[in-house]
Amino acid sequence: MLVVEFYGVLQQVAGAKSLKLEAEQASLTVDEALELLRQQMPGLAEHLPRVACAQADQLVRRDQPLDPEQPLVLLPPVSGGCGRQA
Amino acid sequence: MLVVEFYGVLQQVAGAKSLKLEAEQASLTVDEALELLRQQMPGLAEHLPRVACAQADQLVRRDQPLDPEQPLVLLPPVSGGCGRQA
Amino acid sequence: MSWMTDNPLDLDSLLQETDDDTCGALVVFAGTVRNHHEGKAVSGMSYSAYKPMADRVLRELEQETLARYPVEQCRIMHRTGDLVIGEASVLVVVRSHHRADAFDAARYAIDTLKMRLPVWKHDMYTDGSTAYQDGVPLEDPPASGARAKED
Amino acid sequence: MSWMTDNPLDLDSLLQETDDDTCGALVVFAGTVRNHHEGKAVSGMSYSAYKPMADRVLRELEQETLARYPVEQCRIMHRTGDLVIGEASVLVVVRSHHRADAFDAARYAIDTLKMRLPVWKHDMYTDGSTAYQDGVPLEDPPASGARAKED
Repeated sequence: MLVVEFYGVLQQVAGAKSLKLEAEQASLTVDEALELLRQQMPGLAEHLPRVACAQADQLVRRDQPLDPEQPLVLLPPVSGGCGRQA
Repeated sequence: MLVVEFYGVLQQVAGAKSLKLEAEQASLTVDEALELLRQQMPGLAEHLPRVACAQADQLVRRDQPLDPEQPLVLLPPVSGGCGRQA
Repeated sequence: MSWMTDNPLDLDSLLQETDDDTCGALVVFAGTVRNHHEGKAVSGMSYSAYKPMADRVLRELEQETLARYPVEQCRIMHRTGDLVIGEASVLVVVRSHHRADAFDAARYAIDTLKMRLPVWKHDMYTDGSTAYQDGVPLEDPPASGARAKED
Repeated sequence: MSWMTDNPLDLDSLLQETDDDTCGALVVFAGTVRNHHEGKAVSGMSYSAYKPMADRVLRELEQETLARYPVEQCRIMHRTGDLVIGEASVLVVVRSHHRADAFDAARYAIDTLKMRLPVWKHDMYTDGSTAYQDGVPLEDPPASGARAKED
């Protein structure tokens, strides 16, 4: 089981701040976890190509194995600072 | 008679904030006034090529006639803002 | 030191933190909430963040800015929570010996922040509607063993 | 509004003066007194000005900056009198819609100020000596009838 956390617009799309992903394998790569997530929540599919993934304070690549003890954090395109151009 | 005012390092060089220039003509150009000043205070001579001249709130060119009612203001190279490069 | 905060940003305290008698130049950049976005009247804005990573990104961006530019001080703070029009969402403070460096460094810091900081803006419009602003996809980290490209 | 002042510069009041809900970007430049100059330890600094012209130069430089760059607000103030280490001698405040414009405009304002403002700096060194800093000769106004070159 893996906890997936949503940020930004993904919270709106998912209708939740997090969910639990049931996985048969003990350890998943990011890609494998996202594929399970897509099956469980098809509404997220269109967002996933532009989403970055993190565990703890670090980004993780799609081909990296996940630490099953830590939430997988899904980060949509960022809009910090001020206006898009300001 | 024309009042000449000094600013910045010129006050140090002239040892005064202003002086009165005795002129035979009623009206002088800036160049003519500076020539009289050079004769009266030779120590200023080396500074004059890099000095700008003003009357009231405007710079005046060397070939312009002076308003005898207003002081001729001598402005050495400026160093506002902060350090030379800061 | 803090980087992400729910409290109003306090420029005076950042100026005190970065006080440096060797510096003759100070540049501050602030991003503030505007009253409009793409033609719609905005009543306020809510910023959310993935804080564990956001704190690290800002701390490292300060260090990177100090390393890339000849500047002596660099502090960056970003606000989260609900902001009203005119409030600052981000502050960048840079101090240097020469003013051109402070301008360059502050610009680098804010430009880079917008590409790296996991923060999301939720516009609240005067008509009652709300919308997440789209943004910049975060770049994947380099493959392990590979080094980040320096540009 | 004032431009040249004998009193400590007050950033907060300039921020209030330039408050503008349409602007998302704020850039502040401050020049501050450093503790050294060309290898000598500085104890303080004294700025003198030819005030009638200096006020006009800053007022016009604000207007010129607003005309040359797409920025909404520009205020410039310069201090005169005796300053201690760390005090601000000059403040430039610019607000705009887009941050790049605010950076460009603030830089233009301070770069141009240093060429045009009739102000002189008198260094006071810790060894008790003092010296006027050399500077930039003011440019003559264009001949009457000729127009100032626009670049």
